[in-house]
Amino acid sequence: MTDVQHLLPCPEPVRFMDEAGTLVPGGPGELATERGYALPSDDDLLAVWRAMVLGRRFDSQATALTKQGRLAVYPSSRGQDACQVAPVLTLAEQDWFFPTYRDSMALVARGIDPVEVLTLLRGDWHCGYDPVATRTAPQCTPLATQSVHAAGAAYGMKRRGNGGVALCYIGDGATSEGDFHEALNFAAVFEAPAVFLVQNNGYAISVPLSKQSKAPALSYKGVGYGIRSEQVDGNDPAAVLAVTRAAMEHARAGDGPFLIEAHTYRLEAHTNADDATRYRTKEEVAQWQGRDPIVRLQRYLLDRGALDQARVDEVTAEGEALAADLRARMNLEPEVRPSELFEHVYSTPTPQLREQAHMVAAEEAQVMHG
Amino acid sequence: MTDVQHLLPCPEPVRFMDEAGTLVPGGPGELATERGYALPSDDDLLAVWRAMVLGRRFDSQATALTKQGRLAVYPSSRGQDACQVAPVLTLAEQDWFFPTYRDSMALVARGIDPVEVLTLLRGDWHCGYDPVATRTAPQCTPLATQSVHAAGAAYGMKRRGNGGVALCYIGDGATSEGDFHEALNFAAVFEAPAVFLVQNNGYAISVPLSKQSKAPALSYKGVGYGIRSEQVDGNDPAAVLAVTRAAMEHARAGDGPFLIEAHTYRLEAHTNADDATRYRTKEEVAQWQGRDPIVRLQRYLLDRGALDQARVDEVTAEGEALAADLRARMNLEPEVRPSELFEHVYSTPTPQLREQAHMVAAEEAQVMHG
Amino acid sequence: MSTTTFAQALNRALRDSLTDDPDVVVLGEDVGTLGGVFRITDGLTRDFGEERCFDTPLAEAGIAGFAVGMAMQGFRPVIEMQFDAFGFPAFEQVVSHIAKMRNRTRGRLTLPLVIRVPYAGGIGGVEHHCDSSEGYYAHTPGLHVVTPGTPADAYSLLREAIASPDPVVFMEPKVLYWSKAELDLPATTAPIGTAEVRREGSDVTLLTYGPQLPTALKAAEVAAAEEDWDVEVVDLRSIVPFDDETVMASVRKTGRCVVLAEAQGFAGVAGEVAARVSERCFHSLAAPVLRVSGLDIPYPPPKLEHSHLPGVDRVLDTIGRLQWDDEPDLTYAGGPGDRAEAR
Amino acid sequence: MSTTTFAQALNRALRDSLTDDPDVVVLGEDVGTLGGVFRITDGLTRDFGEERCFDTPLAEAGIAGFAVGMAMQGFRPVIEMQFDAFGFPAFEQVVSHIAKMRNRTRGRLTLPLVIRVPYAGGIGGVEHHCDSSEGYYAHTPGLHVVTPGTPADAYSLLREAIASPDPVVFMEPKVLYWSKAELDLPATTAPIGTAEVRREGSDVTLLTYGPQLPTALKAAEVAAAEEDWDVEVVDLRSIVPFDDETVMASVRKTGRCVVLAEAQGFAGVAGEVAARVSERCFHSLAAPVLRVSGLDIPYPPPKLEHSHLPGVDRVLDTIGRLQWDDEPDLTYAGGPGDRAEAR
Ligand SMILES: Cc1ncc(C[n+]2csc(CCOP(=O)(O)OP(=O)(O)O)c2C)c(N)n1
Ligand SMILES: Cc1ncc(C[n+]2csc(CCOP(=O)(O)OP(=O)(O)O)c2C)c(N)n1
Ligand SMILES: [Mg+2]
Ligand SMILES: [Mg+2]
Repeated sequence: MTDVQHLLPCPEPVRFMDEAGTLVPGGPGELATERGYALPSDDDLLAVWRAMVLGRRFDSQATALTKQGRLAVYPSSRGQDACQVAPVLTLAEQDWFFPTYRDSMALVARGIDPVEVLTLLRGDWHCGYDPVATRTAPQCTPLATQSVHAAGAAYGMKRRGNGGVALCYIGDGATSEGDFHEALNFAAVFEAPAVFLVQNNGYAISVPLSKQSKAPALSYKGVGYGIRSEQVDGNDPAAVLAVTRAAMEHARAGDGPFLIEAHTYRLEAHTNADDATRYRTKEEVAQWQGRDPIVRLQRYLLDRGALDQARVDEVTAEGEALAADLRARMNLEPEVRPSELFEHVYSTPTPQLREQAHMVAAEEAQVMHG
Repeated sequence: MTDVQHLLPCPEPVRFMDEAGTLVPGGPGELATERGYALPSDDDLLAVWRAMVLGRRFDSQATALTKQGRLAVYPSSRGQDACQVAPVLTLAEQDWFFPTYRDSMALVARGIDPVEVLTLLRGDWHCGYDPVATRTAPQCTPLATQSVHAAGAAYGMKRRGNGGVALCYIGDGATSEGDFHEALNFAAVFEAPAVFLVQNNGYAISVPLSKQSKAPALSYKGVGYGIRSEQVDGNDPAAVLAVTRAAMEHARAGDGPFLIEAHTYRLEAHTNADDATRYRTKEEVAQWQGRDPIVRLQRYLLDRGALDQARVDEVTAEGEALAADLRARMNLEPEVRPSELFEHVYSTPTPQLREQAHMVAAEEAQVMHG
Repeated sequence: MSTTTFAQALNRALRDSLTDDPDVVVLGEDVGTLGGVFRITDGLTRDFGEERCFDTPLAEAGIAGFAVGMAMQGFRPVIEMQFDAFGFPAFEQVVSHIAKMRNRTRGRLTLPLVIRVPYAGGIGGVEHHCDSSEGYYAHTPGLHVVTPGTPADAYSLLREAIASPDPVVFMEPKVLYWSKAELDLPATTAPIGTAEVRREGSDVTLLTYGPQLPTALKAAEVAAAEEDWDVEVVDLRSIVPFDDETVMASVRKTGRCVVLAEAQGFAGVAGEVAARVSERCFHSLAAPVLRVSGLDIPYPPPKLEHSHLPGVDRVLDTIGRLQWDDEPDLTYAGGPGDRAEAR
Repeated sequence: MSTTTFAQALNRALRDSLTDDPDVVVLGEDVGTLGGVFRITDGLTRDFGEERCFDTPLAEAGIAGFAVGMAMQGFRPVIEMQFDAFGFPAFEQVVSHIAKMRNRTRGRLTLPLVIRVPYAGGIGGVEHHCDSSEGYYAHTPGLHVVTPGTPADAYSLLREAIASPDPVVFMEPKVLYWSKAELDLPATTAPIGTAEVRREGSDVTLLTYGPQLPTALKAAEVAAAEEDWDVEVVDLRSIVPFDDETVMASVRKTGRCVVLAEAQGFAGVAGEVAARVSERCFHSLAAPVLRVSGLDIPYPPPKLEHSHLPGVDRVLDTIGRLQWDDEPDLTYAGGPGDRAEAR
């Protein structure tokens, strides 16, 4: 007789604190403890809180930059702040991170220069940061494709024996792609140290989860691969941190991959170019505004006395400085060189590319001198 | 709290009779009854038995034809006979069937002319039968791709309101493909009347299931799509029939798709061109030979007095006649026309194809007259 | 006559097809409530109901394969691949099934479906949103590949594609979505398989399609005004089937030919067109057939796309190089020494 | 010297690469215990262990994407797509990532991986087992596309491909797997990016690659014996990069050119080659560049593949049509009336 209970997620999202930042007694909170998730320490939660405050400031600055024409487009993750930053803070030196197009806040939490994060969207190059130096794959646009890379990288790290884990983000919509299935399966078969975190924000652009999947919850997909799974209240920073930490430890210990579904919501439209009023109501948005992860954690920490107004002001100021620096640097027109178009396609340009580079150079010269 | 029990398969494969054709008391047999699967009537089992005997005779004849060079290649399904024929016999007039390259026996059970079944492998054309007239999609070679067609066709039938169900076969290896995932998800989301039957024969060519998946069983994949699932002893014809029938009824009643995993084994190599000794032991094969679905059901029916030797001889003779007819017709060199190459690519050949048809015709004429 | 955008013409074509044929269904990512990210399916769900225009899960192979299954039941699915590069996950379904099902089954199982692909760049889009993928489809026997360049063609060709018994890959140049024409709909233009002379000329034939049609027309104007070259502009409209007759007639008349296409140049449609013209008009040609294509690089970031996209200047330069030298592009390739070094 | 088959040469190349570089790993469907359905990886798991050569789950996008991830960790994966058409599920990974990762990251993240694709037909294979897919890859900037035609090249080019810092699509003509040569390994032939003159000649250049190389050489022999045409046969070996120098030098010498490729002709590699030659050798050409390609149809069933595959006769016919008419293929296309009717 097969027993699969250990692979199934908690029947309700793991949660430590409610929307008012009060610890939930019994119910899911108890379940969480039963399943071995420990309420994180104040210090850890303070770090998460700070990263969320900075992340959100970055995010709102980026949205503002679209209005000034400094960014072609920007997909905000406002509201998903807990998912954006908490898991990233669990990463160790050697771990790799696989973000999607939406996860700019997460990249900032990872310590990547915000200007480099925004290179893609400013349009001066594709990926602005060094993936090898930062152990962070380029933000991935083709949905779910990065999940297979994460499986391979995780297996590669296992082979290298360096103790590294691959943390892969993916959206609820993207779980419908075949690549997600193949990634989970490869990770499981090769017992790869990979953690897949589904940010279930309820929508894929305009398509609601109800048209995306009939699963009891997306986290129930894990059992079909023999992967341990969990679901978590994605707007409870403590729960997200605790579950991700457990998942990372599970993977790091050689127990194979882990799938987490974090229930959350994006408060902004899909991107600045999207009109979210076409597919969701103001009431729905307002309801989720009331579940703000920053407000929640801040209240919890203030209530406990782990945080005071002085520190809040300090971090707020830090956020303003970050935004000001970002604005200043993004307002400089980036230098672009047409000749660079030919430099990275291959390690050595083909004769065909050299001819084309000559052509473009000649045209440039003509424009300059003609 | 989410309860998913109704979506999970039986923790052991559903089974009515053991390898000796004796009804299993308690254990999985009891579980089967609990889950609402009824032991099929003698008449139904006699029909399955006859179709298996004929199917296997067809199968061995096809293998023989490869040795005589009449077929380019043939993938035998010997040993999977119960899976090949029982589900097909549950199909109603309006239902569609989506077979793979291995399911030639199933096509014969469906009533398709064996010569038309073998057209692909003889090499005179691709699909030899009329898919619309037979409500049977062409045998599908690109793995798992047919499963998405089945989902679409099932939804199409639902839209037509004709009560039709799509029955889709797929191998254990093919469940790793992204298309399988997308098919299950589409079928679930559109509540399409589709039954997916995984013939888990333990191997994908040489790759054993243990390298294909770490799932507790492949049938545990269903819950991740909100699809009801079951696993069955694929060499117990009664269990295969009962479970498939229940699944078809579930789908036909508008309760959405159903996933069945049938545990079985192919006794022959992957195809006649394959050398199975490279990846599996004689002992393993011998063990499965002892689980022969035909022997099992025949013994059960003989023991009950539902079958007698006269009927066995009759059906054996029927099989011989089928084989003789197949041999005779396959020994005729099929007529092929190069000009046909251009006739079906588009409803009206493009000017480009007309030019090419002229060229080929001129070449043919040259060969004829020159 | 009223002003109609390319996007509106497409929307109207979908509407009229949905109205005329109850078997037509429109499906894809965000095509329902949202009306598509480019609003091409705007209002269809509202006006025709969820059954006729609906959102699917986010999986392109699934969308294509699901459409195959629906077509097996007599529907005429029109599917949208949200952007060019997002059609690639469906490649196997397109190449191994959609293109081959009719042939495989001797014409018994036909797949009258349309794959709409917003394609190519020029809109400042980031990676994966500006690929020119028509070459992949054109190289796949069994598909029709059609690409309108005007609002009238957008309407007429899409209606014809939906009515076609064969699968049609319908390539929509994103950069033209907002282009306009004075136009009364419904309108019927020349059928799939025919090219159209958009501007008559006598000195050189400029062959183009889709996103580069405006560039071609602009270049012809400038050429007439500044260089006194009389350029004939031919819009292919349909890549498969290909209108050899119109194309060759034009080149035989002018004696010179430039092929203009936005896609990366190597082994794509522009190469085919140039090869065909060179094969078939050899003795009419006063100069080699030259190509102006996108560079053989991944589509560049927005701030560099102008260097990649064929522009009027590049077209004029190329026409100017329709000299009678043997090595027409040495100007740019450098001397032979330089080329040897490149190796 | 010992007799070595093409398949053995490939196996030896894998072995030597595995021996020389501990970062090389071989993965794919059935490449482990079985040694691959064509036995190209025969014995590798036995001799190098499961860690160096291993089976994967059955999912080609997964294989390609997993290889990307491993390459990110410094491995050099060599993946096998079991047959040409089974590479299509991986198309998105190949086009959107493998081809673009280096460029996307300004050269910081390179993917030194090899995609082995047994391709093309002539082996009596059923549907989906004989596709010529090189055109799709060649049209994708960022990939090298290499295809050996001899056992020596099979060895040398595969070793070079595995050692390359860039992704290489390594197209193996299935029909040549059992071809033989007297050969001592290791052997080093000319590098990727160079074409090879396989037979010198003065009347016409026959450009070909991969599965059609034997046809080309045979045709050249027959042409010499029966028609007194002295045919120069050039084996491209590498489609991307393309060796313009060798190719153009040959055509400028002979003044005539036929391009021979097995793939469906429309918008593929043959078109590119013909277009390039026509562009670059215009004034050296005494006749139009003609193509002998596979027909523009889905790969036919075994009993009809001979009508599809370019054969010696079709090549000779085509050389024979290197006349000086303007419409070289009217012989087959019928009169103009007929062509009009085809419309
Ligand atoms: C393969 C692919 N198909 C389509 C798209 C277009 N697209 C971009 S984002 C998006 C929705 C993604 O939804 P989800 O995965 O839930 O992530 P979210 O945007 O909510 O973070 C779509 C359809 C894409 N980027 N890649
Ligand atoms: C997309 C695709 N990849 C690879 C193949 C080659 N291939 C044919 S059968 C097979 C194994 C299939 O195994 P399974 O799904 O278990 O079915 P079985 O052969 O056991 O019936 C493989 C790899 C294929 N046909 N299609
Ligand atoms: Mg989402
Ligand atoms: Mg199997």
